[in-house]
Amino acid sequence: MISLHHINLHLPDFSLTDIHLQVHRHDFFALIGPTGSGKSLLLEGIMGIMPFTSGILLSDGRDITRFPVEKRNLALVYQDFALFPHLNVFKNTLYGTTFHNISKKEAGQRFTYLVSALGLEKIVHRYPHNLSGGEKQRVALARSLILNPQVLLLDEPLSALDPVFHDEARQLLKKVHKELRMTIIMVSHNFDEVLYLANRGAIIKGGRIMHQGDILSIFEKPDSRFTANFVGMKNIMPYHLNGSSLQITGTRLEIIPHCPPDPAHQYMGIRPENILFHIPGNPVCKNHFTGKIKDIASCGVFLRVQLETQGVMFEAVWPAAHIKQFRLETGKTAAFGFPSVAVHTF
Amino acid sequence: MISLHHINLHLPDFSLTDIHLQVHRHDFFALIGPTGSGKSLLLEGIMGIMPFTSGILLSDGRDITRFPVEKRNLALVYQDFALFPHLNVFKNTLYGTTFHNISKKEAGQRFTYLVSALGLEKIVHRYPHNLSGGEKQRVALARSLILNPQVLLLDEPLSALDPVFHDEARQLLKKVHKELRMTIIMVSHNFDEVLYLANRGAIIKGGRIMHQGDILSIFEKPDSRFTANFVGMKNIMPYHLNGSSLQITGTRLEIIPHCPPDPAHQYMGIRPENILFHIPGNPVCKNHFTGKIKDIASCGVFLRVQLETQGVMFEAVWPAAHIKQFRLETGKTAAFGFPSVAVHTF
Amino acid sequence: MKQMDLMGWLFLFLGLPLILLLTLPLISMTTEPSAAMLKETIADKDVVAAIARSISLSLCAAGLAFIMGTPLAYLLARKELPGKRLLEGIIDLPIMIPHPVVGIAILSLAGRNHPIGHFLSDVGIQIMGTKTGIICVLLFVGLPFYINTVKSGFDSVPVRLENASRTLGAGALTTFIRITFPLTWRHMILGIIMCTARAISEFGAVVIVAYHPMTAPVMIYERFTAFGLKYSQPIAVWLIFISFVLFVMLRMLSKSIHPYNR
Amino acid sequence: MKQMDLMGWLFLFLGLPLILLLTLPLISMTTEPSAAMLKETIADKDVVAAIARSISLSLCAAGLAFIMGTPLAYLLARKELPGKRLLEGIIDLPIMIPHPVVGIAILSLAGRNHPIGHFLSDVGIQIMGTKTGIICVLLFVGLPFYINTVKSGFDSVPVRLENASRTLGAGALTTFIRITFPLTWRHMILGIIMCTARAISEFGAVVIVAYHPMTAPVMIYERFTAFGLKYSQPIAVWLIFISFVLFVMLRMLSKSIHPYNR
Repeated sequence: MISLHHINLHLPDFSLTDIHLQVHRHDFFALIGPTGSGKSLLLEGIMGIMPFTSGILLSDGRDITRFPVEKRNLALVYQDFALFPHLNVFKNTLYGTTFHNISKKEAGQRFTYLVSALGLEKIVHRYPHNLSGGEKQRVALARSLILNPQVLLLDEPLSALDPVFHDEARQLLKKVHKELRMTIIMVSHNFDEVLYLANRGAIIKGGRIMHQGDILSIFEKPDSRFTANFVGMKNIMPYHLNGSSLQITGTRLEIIPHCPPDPAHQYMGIRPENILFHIPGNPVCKNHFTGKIKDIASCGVFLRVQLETQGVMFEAVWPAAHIKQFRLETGKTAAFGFPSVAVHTF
Repeated sequence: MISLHHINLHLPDFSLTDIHLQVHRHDFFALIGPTGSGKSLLLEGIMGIMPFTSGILLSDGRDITRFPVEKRNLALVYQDFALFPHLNVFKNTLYGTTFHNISKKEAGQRFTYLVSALGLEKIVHRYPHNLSGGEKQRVALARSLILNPQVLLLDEPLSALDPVFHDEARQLLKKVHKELRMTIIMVSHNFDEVLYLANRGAIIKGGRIMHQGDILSIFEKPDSRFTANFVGMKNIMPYHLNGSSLQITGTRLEIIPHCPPDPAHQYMGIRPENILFHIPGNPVCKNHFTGKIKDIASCGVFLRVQLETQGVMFEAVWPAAHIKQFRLETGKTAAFGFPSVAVHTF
Repeated sequence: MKQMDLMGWLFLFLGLPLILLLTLPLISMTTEPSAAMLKETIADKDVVAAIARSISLSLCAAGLAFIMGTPLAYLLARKELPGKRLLEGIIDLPIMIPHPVVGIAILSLAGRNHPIGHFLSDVGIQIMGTKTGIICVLLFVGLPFYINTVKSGFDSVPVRLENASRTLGAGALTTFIRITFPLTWRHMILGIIMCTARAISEFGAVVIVAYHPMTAPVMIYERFTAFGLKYSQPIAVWLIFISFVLFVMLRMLSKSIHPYNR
Repeated sequence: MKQMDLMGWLFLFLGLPLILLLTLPLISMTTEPSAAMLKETIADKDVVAAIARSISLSLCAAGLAFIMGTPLAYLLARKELPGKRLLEGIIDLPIMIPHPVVGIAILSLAGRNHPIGHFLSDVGIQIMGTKTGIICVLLFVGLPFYINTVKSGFDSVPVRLENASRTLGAGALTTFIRITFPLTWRHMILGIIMCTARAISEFGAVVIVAYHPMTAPVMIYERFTAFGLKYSQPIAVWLIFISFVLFVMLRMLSKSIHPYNR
C-alpha cells in the first residue's frame, strides 16, 4: 500500500536516515518513538509537507515521491486537529470536496453518512471554538474521510484530548479502522495506546527505524535495550553465559532461559508482571528465588514491588489482593519466580 | 497545618465556591480534578498570588489570609518550573535565601545537602535552557526546599515531563516527602499518579470540593458518579431496589450487594478488575453470570473484555494469560462473576 | 493581569509627566479655536481641498501598499528567502530616515540627469510637484506600517491550517484565498489604517517633493509661518477630526459581524 | 518556514516595485555626492553642530522616555488599570498626528496667555525656539516607539517568573529589579534606538517649535530651499551615516556577552 525505500530527509538540526517501511492495505500501523525521534516529521514527509531529500515513496506501487501535497490522496489529521476557525462544522467537513471529482450529490451522501457515523448531528452548525476536544477530533476525521483517502495519517491522535476522553477516542479510531476498512498510519509515543489500536508498527529513534513488525512481537520480543525500555520491560541487566544459564554480570545469580540466547546478545529483561508471587502450594517456576521486599508502591490496582536477592533488585507488579492476603510489607521476605519463557535477551 | 474555611474566589469567568480543606502535618495531599476544575487556582490562592475573595486561610493556626505572597513561608513549584533563565542553577537555588533570615553559612550547608540529595552536582553551573525537564524539576525543588517552607505546593508536577521520566520524578517526590518530612499539597488530574504519591486528597469539580479524605477511601468508595468515573470505576448503571438486591433499571438483571445500600443512592458501579473470569473448579462468586464476549481489546498486559448478559454490558479487565489459556474470543460465551463487596452504590 | 499595588501606583506616578505631555498640548490646541473660527475655516475651499487631497492621496498610497505589500508580507512571514534579513531591514528603513531626507532621496532618483528620472520623464511621469510624487513619498513612509501589521497577522495564522488545506486537496494559491485571507483581512484593514495615518501625518518629505499641490500638513505649516499659531490651529483641529472619523469608520467595518472569535 | 515555490516567486514579483521604491532612491542619493563634496560638508562647522545637536537632543528625549516610560510600559504590560485602553490609545496618538500639528499643539500649551505657558515662563522655561522645546517635541514623537518596544519586552517575560520570585520571598520591587529588568534590558536598548531614530528623523514638528537652534533635518531643508538638491544631499548622507554607526554601536552593546539564550 505505502512503502518507503531508502528515504532520507535532512533538516539543519535533524535528519531521517535510510528509512524503509512497508504498510499493508488495512494495516493500523504505528510509528512509535519518544519526543524528538522524528516520527511526526516522517508523517509530514509521507504527506509531502516536508519533501524527502532522497528515496522513493510508493503508494499502491505508484511512485508519488515528487507529487505535491494535494495530489497524494492521503489524509493527515493533526494533533490539534487544525480545523479552520472561520468555517462551521458543515463547511469544514465539505471543504475538501470542491477540489476533488466529487459530485454535489455524492458529497451530500458521504456527509450524511459521516455525520451519523461520527455523531456530529448536533454540532453541524457550530464553529470550531465552540467544540470540545473530542468533537474537534471527530470533525477533523470527517473532513478527511469524506475524501475517501487511500491512507489516513494520524499525528498523536489522543495527546491533545483530555484524558477523560481517551477511551472514547480510542474506540472511535478502532471503529473507523474496522468499519470503513481504512489503512491508517498513526504516530504515538504511548505504547499502551499502540497496543490497543495497532496491528503493525515501527520503533523510531533519532531519525532511524529500530525495529519493525507485528505490534505483539515488538511488545513480546523487543530486540534492543531501547525498545525493551520503551515497551515497559523492566529488570534489564547485563549477563554473561555460564553453561546454559545466564549469570547476571557482577553477581552470582543465575537465570535459566527457555532456549540458548543469541551469542550476540548481552542483556536480559523480564516484564515485571511476569515475575510471579509464589503462592504456597502452587507448582514452582523454573527460576525461583527468595528475596527481601525493599519497597512497595501503589500504581492503581497493582502494586510495584522491589525485591532483592543475592544483590540483584527485581521489580514485580503484583495484584493488591496478594499483598493484603499474604500480609506482604517492606522488610519481609517473599518467594517469587518467573517461567523461563519470560526471560528475554537482546 | 493548612486549613481553609469558607473560602471563595470570584473571577470574571470562574469561581471557587465555599471551599473547606484540612491538610495535616506531613500529609501528601492531592487536589484532584479535570482540566478547568479550579485546582491550580486554589493552589495560587493558598500561595497568595490570587487573593481569596472571602474566607479564612490558617497555617499552623495563624490567620495568613491577608499576608502578601512573600511572607507566607509556603513554596510553590510551577508546572513548568519557572526557573530564572538568566541565573545558573547555583544562583537559581540560592535566590530566595537573601530574602530570609538565613546566614551565609546555613545557606551553604543547605545547598550542599540539597545538591547531593537531588543529584545536582554536575549541573550547578549550567543555565536553565541547558537542562532537561527532570533536571529543571529538581532545581525548582531545591530552590524551594532551601527555604525550609512549611508546606510545598506542587502544580501538576509530572505533566511537563517526558513520560520516560515520570517514574524517576515520582520516586523523587516520594523521597522528598519521606526524607525531608515535608507537608506537600499537589495538584493533579491523573488518579494513578495520586494513588502512588498521596495519602489524602480532595476531588474538585467546577470550583467546588466534591469529596475529601483518604486517597484509598476515595479510590475504593467514590461517592458520586463523577468521582467514580474519575477514579476508573466502570459498569456504572442506575438501579432500583428489588427486595435486598439491586435490579438494573430497564432490565431484569439482579445484583446482590454486600450490605443494603443507602436509600438515597441511585447508581451502582464495579471496578472492571473486580469482575473475575470464572476459572472452572474455583468456588463461585455470589454474583455469577454467563455472558457473550462482545469485544476483547488489548491495553498492555491486560485485556479489556466486554461481556453481555441479559442485555447488560459488563466491562472486565482480565490478564492476557487467561485469554490464551481458555481460548476466549469475541462471540464465545464466558462465565464470570464478582464478589458482593465489589458492588458500590452512590 | 494583576490588581494595582503600591508599586503600581509608584510607577504610574513616575509616568505621569509623559501622559501630561501627550494629552495637555492636544487638549489645549483643540479647545483654543472658537466655534466661529472653526466654522469659517471649514468654509474655506482651499482648506477643504487640502484636507481632501491629504486623505485621498494617503488612501491611494495605502491601496498600493495593500496590493503590492500583502504578497511581500506573506513571503516574509512564511517562506525561506535568501537575504530575508536584509529585506526586513530595507522595509524598516523608512522609519529610521529623517523625513526631509526621504524627499531628497526620491528627488535624487527623479532628476533628468539620472537614468531612471530620464526614463520616467520620457514616459510622462513627473515626480517633482505632482500628485504622483506625493503618493511615492507617502507610500515610502507608510509601507513599513502596513507590512509589519499584516506580517504579524500572517504570523498569527498557524502554518498547520494551510498545510491542512493542502492535504485536503487545495493548491497553494487556493489555500491563500480560502484560508489565509479570511483569517487575516482584519489585520489588512488595520494595516491600511496605520499606513494611511502615517501618510496623512507626513510633512517633511512631502514639502520637499511638492509644496504644491498643497496637502493639509503643508498648508498648516504655511498658515503658521505666514499668519501665526492662531490661524493654523483650526485647520489642525479639522484635519485631526476628519482623520479620526475616517479611522473609526474603517475600524467599525472590520469589526462588523463575524461569527467566530479569534 | 517553507521553501520558495511557484506562488512564492509570484508574490516576490508582485512586491518587487516596493522593494525598488525603498532602495533605489537611497542608493542614488548616497552615490550622487562626490567624495570631495562629502569632505567639504563635514568640514563645515554648522553642519557638524546641527548633526551633533540632532543626535544629542534625540538621545536626551530617549533618556527621558527610558526613565519615565519604562514604569508606564510595565504598568501597561502587567496591571489592571481603569481606563487602560484609553491610556494605550493616548500613547499611540503621536503616530497618528500630522507632524506640524504636533508642533502647533506644543506651542498652544506654551503660549503666554495659556495658564501652563504662563507658569512655565514664570519658572524660566521657554519652549519656542529652545532646546527644551525641541526635546519636548522629540519626546512626544518618539515615546510610542519606546513604550511599545519595552511593553512587548515585558510581555515576553512570563508572569510566572515574577510570581515564582515572590513565592521565594522577594517583594514586588525587588522582583522587578532582580528578575524583570535583567530579562528585558535588551528590549530597553532596542526601545532607546527606536525612539532616538524616530526623534532624529523628525522635521515637521521641530521646524514649528524651533527653526533655530537648527537640527540636521531643518538644515537639510534650508539648504534644499536655498541652494537646491545638490547642496542638501551631502548633509543627508552624513546624517544617515552617523546615525547608522550610532545604532550599530548600541546594538553591539546589547548583544555583548550574555550566558543564556532567550
